[in-house]
Amino acid sequence: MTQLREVDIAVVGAGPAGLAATLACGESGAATLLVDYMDAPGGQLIKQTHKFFGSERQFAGTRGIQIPAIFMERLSKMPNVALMWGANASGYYADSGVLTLEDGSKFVKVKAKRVIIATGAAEKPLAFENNDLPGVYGAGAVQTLMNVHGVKPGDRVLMVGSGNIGLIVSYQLIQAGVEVVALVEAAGCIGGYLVHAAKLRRAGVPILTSHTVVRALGEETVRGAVVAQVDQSWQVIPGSEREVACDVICLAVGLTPLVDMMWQAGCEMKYVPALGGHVPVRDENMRASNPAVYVAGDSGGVEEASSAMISGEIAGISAATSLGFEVKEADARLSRLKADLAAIRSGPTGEKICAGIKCATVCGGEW
Amino acid sequence: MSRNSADVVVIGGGVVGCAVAFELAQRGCTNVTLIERDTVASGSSGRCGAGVRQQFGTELNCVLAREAVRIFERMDEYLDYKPSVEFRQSGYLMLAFSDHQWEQFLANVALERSLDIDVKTLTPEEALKIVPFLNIDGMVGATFCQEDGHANPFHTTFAYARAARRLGVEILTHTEVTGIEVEKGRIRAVVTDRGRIATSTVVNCAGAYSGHVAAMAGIDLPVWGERHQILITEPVEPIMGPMVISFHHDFYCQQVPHGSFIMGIGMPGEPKGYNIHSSVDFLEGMARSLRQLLPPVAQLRVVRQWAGLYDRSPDAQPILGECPPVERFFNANGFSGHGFMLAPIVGVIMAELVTTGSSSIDVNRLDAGRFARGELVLEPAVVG
Amino acid sequence: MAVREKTADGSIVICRCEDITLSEIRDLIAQGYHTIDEIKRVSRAGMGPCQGRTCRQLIARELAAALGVPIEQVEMPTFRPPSRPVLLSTIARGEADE
Amino acid sequence: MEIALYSHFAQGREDSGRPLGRLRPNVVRLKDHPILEFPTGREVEFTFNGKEIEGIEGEPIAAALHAAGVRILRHSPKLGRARGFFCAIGTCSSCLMTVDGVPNVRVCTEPLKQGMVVETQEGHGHLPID
Repeated sequence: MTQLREVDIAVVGAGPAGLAATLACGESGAATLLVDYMDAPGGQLIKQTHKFFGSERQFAGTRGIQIPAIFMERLSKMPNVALMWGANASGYYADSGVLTLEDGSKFVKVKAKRVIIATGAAEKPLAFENNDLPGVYGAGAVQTLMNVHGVKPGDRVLMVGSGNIGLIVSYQLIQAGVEVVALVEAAGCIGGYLVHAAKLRRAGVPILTSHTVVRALGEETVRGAVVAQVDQSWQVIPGSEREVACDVICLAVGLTPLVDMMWQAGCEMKYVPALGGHVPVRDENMRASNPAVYVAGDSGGVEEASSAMISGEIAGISAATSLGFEVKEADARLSRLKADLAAIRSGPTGEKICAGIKCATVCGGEW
Repeated sequence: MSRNSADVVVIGGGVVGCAVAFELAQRGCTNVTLIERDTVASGSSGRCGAGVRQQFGTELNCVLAREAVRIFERMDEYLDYKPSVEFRQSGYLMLAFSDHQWEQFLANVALERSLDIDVKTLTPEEALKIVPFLNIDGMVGATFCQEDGHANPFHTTFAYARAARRLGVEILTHTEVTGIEVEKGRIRAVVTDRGRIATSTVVNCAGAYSGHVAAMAGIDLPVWGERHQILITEPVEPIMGPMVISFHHDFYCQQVPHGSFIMGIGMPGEPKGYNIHSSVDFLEGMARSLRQLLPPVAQLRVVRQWAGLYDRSPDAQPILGECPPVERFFNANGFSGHGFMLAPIVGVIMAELVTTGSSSIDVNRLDAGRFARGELVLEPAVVG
Repeated sequence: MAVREKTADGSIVICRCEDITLSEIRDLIAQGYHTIDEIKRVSRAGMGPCQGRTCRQLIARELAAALGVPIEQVEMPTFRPPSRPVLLSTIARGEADE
Repeated sequence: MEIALYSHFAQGREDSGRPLGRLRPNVVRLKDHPILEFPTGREVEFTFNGKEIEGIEGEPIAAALHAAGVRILRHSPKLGRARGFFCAIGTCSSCLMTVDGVPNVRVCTEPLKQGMVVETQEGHGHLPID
């Protein structure tokens, strides 16, 4: 039988939330293991070339891709923190508290007293004709291909969705010398920050609101697309169909939290549209209904990298203190972090998120 | 719930309950209400490996299994079901790894042949002709019956449910039985969380929960839940026909028509209970047994693992028939892992018993009273 | 009419792993399969290597529309281990070397 | 605001020099990027359906194929529909190919090695049982 490794806290996912959670756990002295299936830490950060804004504590002025190194510099000096890259968390068995990790050749079992799940989010699917044609990609896939592996996704891209991701990936495509033929947005207005949208307009990208993609054209690969105007309830207005020349249809119609580990852990789940889909119900300290499980970052509800780092730190502090580890002025730090989170969420798009978080939080804030 | 009374109330929407309801309606008893707590086939029927075999060690089990296969062979037409229940007779290959086991196999084969079930005995080398990548180290011999096979458990259960509905059976899903009213040994009604149904007859097909249901009628029925875990791999083009079973390793594995492999092992010391979570011990044990017995199949990826409940009885044999002291309280449970394969014939037998009081195949020895009388039925050919 | 190449047949694919289209899903809902689990069992949608990550959301939306209920009320199936397919030989090997 | 119409584009009128009626994928590797630097590992050769292709050691096989203009990675088992790169995080079944004889390999996360034999997978793929 494979021998069983024992840790106090296992953190699944080394994106902004997982890195922040691991740092907080590491500082408390808890034996902590951070795992990620990618070969390097950072998660969504390694695809974010733009500069962060917000308070200095949230790395304002730093580009996303530089942030992992800042965390790693401190984590690598903590003897009680172990890091495993290229290790996929394949299962969490609530009955035994065992987390299984695999990298294609080895299968590792870890018994953790607490698990912090920070597995992020992924593109929402979109149903349109021929939506499975090669050339239809999620925005994350386009970013991975382009920013991580340095391969141009195509020559002419139709971007679907005007949230921050749709806007930012469009700009990254232009930076890489790829033409963004058009950006369609089914809603009547642009979803993301207008500063990003302005950059696209200056680059000559037509942004069509109240439009969506209805059909991908091409026999076996994308050769074009049919876009059409839609009314407020997103029904296509007959006769408004138009064909667009493109070899990539990039879907950026929103992210949905990756929560299969929470389902496996038997956590109470709830569908909260404002947070992107099903999320674990949690208390104010990010603890899920399964007392051994904490949630952090986008997997608890899709927000931004800066909020992910804060919820990660909250989860890390809470998980460590729940095991009796000493965290210097834990209460003061927690209340300041919650205030920072409230500040980020107070922005224009924050209203819906605040309502969503409230809906996903157990009433009274404690289990 | 459109009716508040029924001639018969069937409790449990698995393959057994749906088969019983259909066969009752076939015999003109159409005022039947079937109650299912969740959805049809959401219990063990939708979680089992769905093998269908005739290779058993007692006469009664062989006869029941043989008659069930006869029905499976024409089920799509019998139940007028499209697309198909996907019954495929690709055989069962039963492996013996000790002389003692081999002697038992030979006795079984003699019994099976006497009941005209066509079973062959094979040397390990002959077994290799059927499954070329089988590891025959330590194998003494094998038995093979081509007529045994596999069906799609979901389609089979849905086929019976849809056919029963067509004949007038009312199927209430998302409805839980909360009580059974009994007065002076006679059933008055079945009470559910969505209303009361007056009836004089209940057929208890609640699988692992049959003991709970019987208790509602004041009956002490020794049936309990026992977790059995299972996994499925990614699909590949067909390379293995039969179900491969080794009692010695408590192991079974089959490539189903979809191309994926379904497999399971018994877990020693599994406690009584209703826990159907998966465990990593099962995953490891399964992977090791598979690597030993069918090495190339270990090059496949597991896509999903889950668990279901055997409805265990003390002698791992079915409990069929009326259950004194309560009149017209019929049991069809306790199958201990063979409910799916026997369901077609159990449906017929229970419908006969309910409508006529006797059945074409005598199942008196499988009554619930046998435990009190100490007349347990011992069946050697069972996976752990 | 501008000459244009042949294009794929316009199917809307809901489950990429098991090749289930939107019209098949709608037929099943019309036949009375009103939960994701039932649709999964009868059509295999959601049983593929991705465990329904894509199709469960699209099916939930279709069910909500067909039954006239908000998506919150559509009962979601659970996720089972493993989160991604794993080689059985890897599991059998555990931490040992080759 | 003029969007290049599909038919207009496909006729090759849009870009001079493009053969009429065919969109030839001239996807190239990004060399210079204002912010990012890209992996510069060892160049390796591998075959795709028998054709010799170059890629960078350790990058996902899908990235190397994409850079070489390959879009179709498999055809789906039931409907035979073309499938290619999609989720990039190794959870979907869109990029399953046969690599060195082993079927159902996720090439979007499988690192490329020298001399790999990569084949489009038709349907379920064949498990080697010798």
